[in-house]
Formats: sequence, structure tokens, C-alpha cells
Amino acid sequence: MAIETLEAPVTEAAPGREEQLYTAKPWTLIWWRFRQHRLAVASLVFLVLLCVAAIFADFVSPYTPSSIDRLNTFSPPRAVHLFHEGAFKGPFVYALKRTRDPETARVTYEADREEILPVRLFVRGEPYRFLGLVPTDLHLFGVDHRRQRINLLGTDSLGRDLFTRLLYGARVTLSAGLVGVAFSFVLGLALGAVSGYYGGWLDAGIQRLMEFIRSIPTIPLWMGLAAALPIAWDPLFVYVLITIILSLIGWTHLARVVRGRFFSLKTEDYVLAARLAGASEYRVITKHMLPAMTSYIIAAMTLAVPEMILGETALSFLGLGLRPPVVSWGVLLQEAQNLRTISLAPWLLAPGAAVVLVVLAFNFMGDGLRDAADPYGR
Amino acid sequence: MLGYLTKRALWAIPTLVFVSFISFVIIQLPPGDYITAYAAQLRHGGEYLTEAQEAAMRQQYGLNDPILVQYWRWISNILLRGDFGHSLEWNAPVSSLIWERLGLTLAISTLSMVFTWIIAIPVGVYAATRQYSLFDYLFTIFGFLGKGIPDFLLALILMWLGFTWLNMDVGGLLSPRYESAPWTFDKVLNLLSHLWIPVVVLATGGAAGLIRVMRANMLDEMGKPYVETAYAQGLSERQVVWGYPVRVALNPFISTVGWALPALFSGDVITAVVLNLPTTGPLLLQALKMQDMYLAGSFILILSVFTVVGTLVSDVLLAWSDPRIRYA
Amino acid sequence: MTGTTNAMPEDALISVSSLKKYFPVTRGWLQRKVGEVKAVDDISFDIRRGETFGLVGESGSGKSTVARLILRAYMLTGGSIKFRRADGSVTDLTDLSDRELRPIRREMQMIFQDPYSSLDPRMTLLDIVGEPLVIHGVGSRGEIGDRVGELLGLVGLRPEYATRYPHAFSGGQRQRIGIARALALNPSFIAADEAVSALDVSVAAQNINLLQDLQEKFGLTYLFITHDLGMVEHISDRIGVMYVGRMVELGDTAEIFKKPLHPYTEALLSAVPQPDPRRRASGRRIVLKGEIADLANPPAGCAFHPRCPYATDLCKKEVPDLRPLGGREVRCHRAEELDLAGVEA
Amino acid sequence: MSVNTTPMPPERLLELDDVHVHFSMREGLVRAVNGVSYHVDRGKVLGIVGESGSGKSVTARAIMRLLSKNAIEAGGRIRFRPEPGKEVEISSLPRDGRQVRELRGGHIGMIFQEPMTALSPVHSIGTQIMRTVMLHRRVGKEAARARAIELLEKVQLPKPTEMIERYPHQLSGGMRQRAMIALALSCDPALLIADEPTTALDVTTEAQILELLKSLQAEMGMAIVFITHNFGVVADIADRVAVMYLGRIAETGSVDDIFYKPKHPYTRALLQSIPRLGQAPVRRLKTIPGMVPDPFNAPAGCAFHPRCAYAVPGRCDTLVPEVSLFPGDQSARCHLAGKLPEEVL
Repeated sequence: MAIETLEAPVTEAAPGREEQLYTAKPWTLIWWRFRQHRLAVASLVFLVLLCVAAIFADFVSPYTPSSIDRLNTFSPPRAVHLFHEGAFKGPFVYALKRTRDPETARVTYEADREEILPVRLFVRGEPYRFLGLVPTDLHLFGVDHRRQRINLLGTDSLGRDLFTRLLYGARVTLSAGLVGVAFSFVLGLALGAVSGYYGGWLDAGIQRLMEFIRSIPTIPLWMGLAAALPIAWDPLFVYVLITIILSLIGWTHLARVVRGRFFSLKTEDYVLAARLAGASEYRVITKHMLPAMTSYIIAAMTLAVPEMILGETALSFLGLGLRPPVVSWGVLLQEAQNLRTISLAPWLLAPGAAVVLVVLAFNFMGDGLRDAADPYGR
Repeated sequence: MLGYLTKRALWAIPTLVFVSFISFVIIQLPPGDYITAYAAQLRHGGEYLTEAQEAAMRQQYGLNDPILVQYWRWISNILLRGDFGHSLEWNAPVSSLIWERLGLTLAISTLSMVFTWIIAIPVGVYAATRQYSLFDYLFTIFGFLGKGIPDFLLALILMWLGFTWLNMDVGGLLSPRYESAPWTFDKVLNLLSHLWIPVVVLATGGAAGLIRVMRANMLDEMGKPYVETAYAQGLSERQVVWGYPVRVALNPFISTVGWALPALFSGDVITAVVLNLPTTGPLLLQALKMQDMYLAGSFILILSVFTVVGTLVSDVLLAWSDPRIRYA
Repeated sequence: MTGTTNAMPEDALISVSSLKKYFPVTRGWLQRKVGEVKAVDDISFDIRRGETFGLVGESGSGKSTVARLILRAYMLTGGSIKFRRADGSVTDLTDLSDRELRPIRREMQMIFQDPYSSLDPRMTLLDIVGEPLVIHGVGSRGEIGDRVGELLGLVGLRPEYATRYPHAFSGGQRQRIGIARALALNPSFIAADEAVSALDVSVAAQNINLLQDLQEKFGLTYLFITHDLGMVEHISDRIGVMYVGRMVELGDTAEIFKKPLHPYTEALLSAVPQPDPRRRASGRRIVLKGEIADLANPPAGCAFHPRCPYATDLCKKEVPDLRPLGGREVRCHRAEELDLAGVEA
Repeated sequence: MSVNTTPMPPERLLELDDVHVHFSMREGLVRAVNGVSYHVDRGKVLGIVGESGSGKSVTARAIMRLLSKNAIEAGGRIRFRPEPGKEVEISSLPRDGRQVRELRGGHIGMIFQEPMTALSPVHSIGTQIMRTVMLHRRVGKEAARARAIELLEKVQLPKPTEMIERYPHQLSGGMRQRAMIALALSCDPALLIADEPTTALDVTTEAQILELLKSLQAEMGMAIVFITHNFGVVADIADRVAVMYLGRIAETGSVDDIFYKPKHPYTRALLQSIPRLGQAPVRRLKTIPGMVPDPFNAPAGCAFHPRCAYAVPGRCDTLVPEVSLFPGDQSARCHLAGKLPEEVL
């Protein structure tokens, strides 16, 4: 016998755009929605650029982070100009004249309007190993001069180029944030998944553990743990330990997100449908539950990165985290700790501005992701 | 309700034990101990301790005992006699060092919290009722900035601005000439002129977060059917908003009270270091750097106790304000 | 209550006896068990091959739990479930593990109430309808594609829709996708849990017809769970009426509707508002007192006695058994003496 | 369309004349209510039936001026007579002005579908009622409290003096709906708008609430606009019925005319697709082909034509039908109204 169909045409062969929407993959839908948050997209672009610059910091920066220039201490940022006395000269900076006030013995710098130093691409400069492997002395940009330098963000008390140090610091600070989140993600995912999937007393126990951890005040705990790290240890090892310390607190939030999602997904009918079709536990989790969670988890992780970055910065700033010669934004800000230095060389706060920008970018991106994470929300 | 509170309070006890033990362990973690640090300091100044002297000092302070014994000695003294031990660095009882600073910390934190609330609640409600208005956007930006700028950076910037533009002497809580002076009107004014920076710093961070929480809660609540019911009773918008959704939206807000206080303490640690305030922060930092374990341990313990108690308080407040919990 | 013999009646596809499901009530920070909710308490019935067995009851009566127990989505607290396989052998599902259940799952499937949450929004129809085939390794990729197209056609959807995601469809269509998924492995038994309750009147009628057509075409056996008495009368051959975790009446649909034996059935029937202004319910409607009993804390004696207009002292004290009466089964002390009103034709 | 400007007849309580409500959404403009006219006489019950998306709830909210912020009140007139001899044009008043607020709760009460969420979770039942009483009656706390107790007694909630201290989460669904009714009737409104008040309830609870509403209506004499998708409920409670489809009234008339002499093919088809209790068993339900169209692209001409068995090509798919009037104040918006072949219902 014939099966009754929906006799009237339900929807006429849908026009192209609709059909595209109907057959769009979940991540395509998420991307479409994410794209509508212009601020989030701009943040994404900014962060990608910054990461690329940080990875290739040795090439992008004109100098090396530890090259000292005693005759160029606390020199202010140099503006890049295009026009000299009304004539287009391409990008250049003015040379800097160093004078010492005979009475106060204070050094002042003044742009020498006579001498222009063109900014050149791919100049030879201080030697380094590209990505730690290939020895080279090629830098993305710089000026050809024996004495004069290009300090886009000025220099510090030892005449080191702040722009260079900022880029090298980005490597450490950003990776500390990402690695810290990775650590806390592993902890949070494991415990959150166990808690949410099995429930019962296991869940209760993990919940209690999380309550315990949350009842310890974050910063004093960080400080205490960080202070426990001996100064003599290898800086790299200290770095890893600091990220672990940061992640020790951060995981509870991720675990809560994961657990909540697991709980709500477990009761979805489509999960039961898969089980009743004979799907194994492994299949139910990997094919149905995890895909439904990934976008939420990515959003939660994105929002957790700034916490880690702020933690690293604060600890290093206090002298409890990373220490020189490691260059991180927190370490750089240590130099800007006292009021006299700031009023003398306010550009030393540039790493602070970088922290703010990066934290904001991660927040915007995370918000955009969170809004886009559920394209099927009813 | 009473049963719930009793259970909640009882539950705080194991938490406190756990927290106190963690505090103690943290202090014990670093290799070496106070004597090592002390000896190193002396060496710096050209003096030396013989190994016998070091051993004698260890014996005197009981540093050779197993950690559990040391912990028990420490915690039982605190509980039974209110004796927090002896600060090796300051050569004074810990309790004589901390209470005054703790009081000041508490005062600054409470003041900041009051400010946070005064700002966050009305702004959050307004931003939610006028979603996507100019005002809403302005405060969204403010919220993001407050979240993005680390406390210590804000403190630095405010200090710098106060110093260069307003020509104020900043840092500390009082100008040097008032420090030992008796309390006068001028001294109070001087105190206030110093106090605003830490309060603004702490309140900005807190308010930025809470505005967003309040706004999100409000938007959530305003979409619920009971709000429509309230409108259908003929109440005006002001009566509806403040009488119904705000009441409900405040509940999750109340649960943050308990956490807000400890968070302010945490924030205060760094802010105080930057601003050189005579509060707990700089002392804790110093103690940690010197491995002055009784002092640092006491601080972490007290701050943790505040956190636990704060959580308890917020649970009680929540139960009191939300009948769904009260009569659960 | 349980019979001495474990044998299954010849014509039964599924035989459920003394089925129990108690959910623990936990409290406190360590999830201590403080009691239990008897969601399903001592339920026994058979579903005959090729019939539609209706299970009716109000929310909290445990009817959905019964369906999920039969499909072994949960572990049983007690009782047993037997299922007749396609080859005629009888399998006891009671204690089978997930692995052991797997081959049997091909023969029993479920249709869900909520057309939104029952389809994974992140999968195309091809993946959704084809999933049971993939799980059981039936056919190659191409064959699965063909089969999915065929199944979609069967439920009145275009095979081209296989590349679409569920969000492209309305509630009624989604329900049909769920039906196609349930049919994928040619099951002999389908449990439909409130399968049309969430749909609009006109769409519900279409889907009910579809279910009936499919039953005829494939010789399906249905367990049809609903709170809609009109629908259950229309579609079921026999029905069971549940109240607070227990079966109160069981028998032939037409007979029960004509003359119920249990006061709850009578009240239920009289409460249904009829689309017939001349037969307005007022006057003959039995308005029950009070509320449906609390599952966690059911009244002593017959769970229905606080609301029953015919309750006696015996009903307050003693739990009645489900007992056979005139070709039906009924759980009421006064079943013989009461003369209850059914639905007038 | 011209708007009727003659004063309302004396028995008239509420009159909607060609009301349009649109919503601007990201996907486009939704014409949710597209020229709706109906009226309610003093003390009468008007039932409004329709499937989801027919605009029945939106129309009710337009009367209360409770539409969401993205709604566009695109025309038409709503008139109401709070007391004999007085006439208010609700649609021309400022949305949140004093006059509208006086009507809301004071002269027009409203109850909603979800008794679970329609009451404030953090205020006791008594507080919520007292607030309304104090607002409209300008009485003190004591008098308001006495009134609240009286109201709870009226809706037959047990122990009203204790009940006013209770919070919604402590009550069952049926009790909450009773409390909601008490709240809506707290100031003796002339009109009660009930938006699917029994949809979320079980059938025995639904029967309780329907009986309660009927007895309250007889006692207090208010008129009711009763919105539902259930024809059984309408047949039970309504004096007059309006059937809505895609933002328009398809047909309106007395309850007997609608059920026994429907003039619109949609009404007729809907009535035929409902399984009825005690009906001679038919194997197949009659259905309406297709689905309710997406509101973003409603069909041209008569919105029902793609699903209509009698649609005339070239007419029904191009021209929006005018309203045809029939004796007994029955009217239908159909080109073929009154010309349909007789069918047995």
C-alpha cells in the first residue's frame, strides 16, 4: 500500500541561499555568526598577527633583547616620519642628539632635524639564530647607522630596545597563558567529564574538591607557591612551574563548564536515541557529546587565557614569578614600578598597554565565540 | 532553613582545616627554611653563622620536627591561645604585626565593595533595561576595560596622573607629616586624599565585572513570563523592574558577595604593594620573599578563613533572600 | 502476582512481568541516598505481535519510564522483560549488558516526544537516519546513502533532503525524520513516547496516519504512550492505564472506553474536553479532588483513594492487587460492585 | 480598509477592528496579526482557536498593550468599555501610560500558559495579589490581605490564610494556575484574557481549572477571551468561537455554528482531523495536507489555499477573500463560504 506523503509541496525547492543554510556544516554556521561580531573578528586578526610576530620575534625585532647601549638609556620612542620639510622621503626617523644638562647631570634627547635615517627592510644587524636554529643576522627592518638606532618604543635604563623586548616578552607571556590554559584544560576536561558523565558520589566528591580549591584566595596562593620556587632554578623550569601554578586555580572554571554541558547533553533525547540504536559509549561520547561541546569549551578556554596572562604579569611584577634574564611583560613592568621612573620614562608602561590590549582581545574573541557557539539555540 | 544553615556551617569546618593545612604546607615548600635565608642575609652583611649556631636556632624554633608536628603546634597555638607564632624576620609576635594591617585592609576592602555595589547595581539594571542604548555601550566598554586593565597597572597610572597632573603626593595612606600626628580634620582630609586611589582601583575592577553580571542576569530575568504577569497587573515599568526582575537578579549577585570580599583582599595585595599602603599586601610579599613562615602562613590562613566565611555568609544571604532555597 | 511459569504467551512479542524501577532520592553534599521514588512499581503486561498497545496516564504516572525500561535504557530494579526475536526465539532482556543488547536493539526502536532534542543538530539527515546502519555495519557507504533516501521517501520526505541539517525542518517533519531513523534497521517493535503530543492538530493527524500505514506495511508492533485519550482510543487495540507508577486497569480499548472498571479511568475519560458543544462535560464530568499523588511520598493503601469518590476504609489501608475481571485486569477493591460510566458513542 | 467609527453597541465589552501587528526580525518582517476583527460581549466567553503561529496570543497581548519591543502596531483599532457608558480606545493610548496601566489588572485580567514561570519566584502568593489590589483599589495592607485571602478561597485553594504565605515553587501546577487566576481576578475585571491556561496541565487538572473558570464566570460575570489550540476545551467553555489561521480570523460564530455548521474549509478540516472519544472507529484520520506555512513567506491570496481541498486556482491563490456574513452573527473569510458541499462531521 502507498504511504501517504506530505501532499502539498512543503517548501518549493529552496532557493540557493536557503539551501546553503540548510546544508551548512555546524562550524560554518558558527563562523557565520562569529563573523558578525566585528570586534571579535578584529581581535582574532590582532591576536594572530601578534602571535606571528612573537614567534618570529628575533627576525621581526631590529635588535636582540639583551643588547645594551650605554649611550642610549631612557631614550624616548621615535616617531616614524614620511615627509621631511614637505618632501616625501619614504619612512624614516630623525637622528637623536644626546645632551647632558650641566647642572642636573640629566641626559636629554632631542631629534636632530638635520639628519634623517631611512627605515630599511631586511637589514643586517646583530647576529642571532632564527627560531633558535639557523644562524643569521637578517632583521625585518632597521636603520643603517653605526651609532644611531631605531627604538620604536624607546629604551630602558640600560638602553635596551623596548620594542624588541616587548616582542620577546610576548613569546613568554602569551605562551604562559596558552600553556597554562592547556594544563587547566586537561585537568578541567578530565575531572569535569568524569563528574558530569558518571555523576553520583564521584561527582559529589569532585564538586567538593572544587569548592575547596575555590575557597583558597587566588593571589595569596599564587604568591605562596611562586615564592616557594627557588631563585637558583633554571628559568625555563620556573616558567613551566609558574604556568602549572596558574592553571591549578583556573581548571575549576573549565571543569564546571564541561560538567554542566555533560549533564545537559546526557539527557538530550538524541543521545538516548544513539544509545538505543546500539551505539557504544565511546561512539556516543565522540560522535554526539564532544562535538556538541567543543565550541563551548573553546569559548571558555579563550576567556580563561586572559586570567592566566594577568596572573603571570602580576606575579612577575611582584618579583615572585619569572625573573630576569627571562623577558616577559610582567618582568618588563617591574622596571616601571616606581613613580620616578614612570614620570621620567612613561613609555616603560608600554608592556602594560600590551597586556590590556591582549586581555581585551581575548575577551572580545571569547564573547564572540560564546555567542556563536550555539547556532542551534532555540 | 536552620538545618540548611547548620549543615552549611558544619561543612565549613573541614574546609577550614584543609585550607589551614595548605597554608602551612605552602610555607614549608621552599627548599631551605628561614634559618637558611637568615644566614644568607647575614652573609650579605659580612657576618657568618656557624653550622652549630644554625642547628641551635633550628632546634630552638622546632624546625627539625616532622611537618605534621609543626603544623599541629602552629594551629593549636592559634586556636587555643590566639598565638600565631613568632615572626622571625621582625622578631615580634605575628599577632602584633597583623591585626592593625588587617583592619586597614578590611576597611579599604569594605569601602571598595560598597562603592562597587553602588555603581554596579543601578548601572547594570539601567544597561539591561535600555539594551543597546548609548549608555549601555559606554558601560560595556567600561566593563571590558575594567576587566582588561590589571589592578596594579591602574594603580600605577592613577598614581602617575595624581603625581604629575594634580601634583599630589601619592602612595601610602598619609603624608609623612601626618603619620604620627594626632587625628585632626586635616589628617582625615589627608587620609581621604590618599584613600581614593586604592578604593577607585579596587572598585573599578569589581564594578566592571559585576555590571556585566547584573546586566546579564537582568536580561535573563526580564524575558521570563512572571515579568509579563507583573506588567499585566498594571504596574509601571519602574515598579515592575525594581520590584520583580531586580529582586530575582540580585540573588546570584548576592552569592558573589562572599567571593567579592576575598577577591578584594587578593586584589588588595598587589595594589597595596604598588601604592605602598600599610596593609597586609606588602607585609605578605615581604614575608614570602623572606620565607618568614609563621607570618606568611598566618596571612594566607586568615585570608583563606575570610574566603570560607565569606562564602558561608553569601550562602546564608542567598537562603535568606531566595525562598526557593529557603524552603527547599 | 508473578505467575509460576516463565513461558511467554504464544502471541506475545514482549512480555513484561513485575517491572520495577526505583530512582534513589539523594540529598546532601555527598549524595547520600535518603529514599526512593517508585517510578514504576510492579507492572506486568504483554504486547501482542502486530498490535498497538497504548499506555495512558498523567504526568508522573511512570509511563515513559516503562517504555525506556523495555528498551533497556535503564537498569531494572526488579521484574523481567522478555522479547520474541524475529527468528521466533525468546530472549530475556532483564540482565543483558549493553554489548549483549546490541543485536537486539536492531529489532526494537523508539520515537521521541520532543522533535527538537531528539535529533542531533550537528548531523545531516544522512548521518542521523544512517547512524543505526553504521553502528550495525549494514552496507557500504553508498548502500547506506541509498537506504537513507528510501527511508526518507517512506516517511514522506524528499530523499534530496539527506544533506540537510535538522534545523531546516519543522516540528512535524523532524518527527518524521525520527520515525525514519527508527525504521532504519527494520525493527519489529517501536515504542512511541508521546510521539505526536508536541505537534499541531493537523500535523499530528498526518503523523498518526503515517504510523498506522507503516504498521500495516511492515507488520510493526507499537507501544504507544500518550496522555491524549482521544488519540489512544483511535490508535490502540489494547490499553493500560497508569496512576502513580502502577497499572490500574488493563484491557481492550473499546471495552475500557465503553465501561471502565477503575474509578480513575472513569474520571480520566470524563475529564477529556470533547469537541462537541452539545455534549458539554459539565454535569457529567467527574472533577477529581486534590492533586496527583506525590511519587516520592505516595498515600497508604490504594494510591488513588484520596481522590476517589468511591473510596472506603479498606481502600485507605490495603493496596489492591491487579486482578483479572471480565477479560480485563483492574486494580480496585470495589471493581465488581461499581457501575462506572464510560464514553457514550 | 475603512475603520468603523460608530459607537459600540451597549452590550459590547471589547471590539477589535482590523488589527495588524508586525514583528521586525533579522530574517524579515513577520505579519503575525494581519487584520483581525472580533468582539466580546459583556459576560460572554469568546474562544479563540488556532494552531501555533496563527497569531492568537499576539492579538491578546495587543489588547493588553504588552507586545515586545520589536513589535510594530501596524494599524487597527481596539476599543474597550471598562464600565457602562464609557468607551476607551486602547489602541490609541500611550503604551505604558497611566490609562493603559489602570486597565491592566484593574479592568482586564490575564492568565498565562505556564503556571510554573508566570508567578514571581521570590514573592509569596499573597504579596503578589496584595500588590495588585493595593495598586488599583488604593486600600491599605490589611484590606488587601483580607481581599487576597478571599480570592484564594474563591479559587478553592485549601487553607487560604496559610496559602498567602506560600511561594510558587511550593505549589503544584494546578494550584499555581489557581493562584494565577486569583491574581488576575483580584480587582473584579470586566474581562479576563486566558492564554492557553490549561495547555501545560494534566487532563484531570485541566478539568478542575475549566470547572473553576466556569463557576467563577457565572459568579462574577466577567467576560473571557479564552485562547487555546484544543477544540475540546473551546467546545466546553466558549459561547462564541473565532478560528485563526496565519494572522487572520478564518471564521467566527456561535459555538454551535462553528462546530456543527462550519463555513470555512479550514475549520471543517480541523474538526475532522481530531480523534474523538467514543467515535465509531475509523482507521484513518482525515488530515489537512501540508504544514502551516512559514510566517516569513505566507502564501498570496487566501493563506490557506495551498492546503485547501476546495481551492479555486486563479482566485483563491491571488485574492485575499472578503468576510462573508451568515445568520447568527457567523462570518467566514473564504471565497467559497456557504457554497461548500455538505459533509458529515
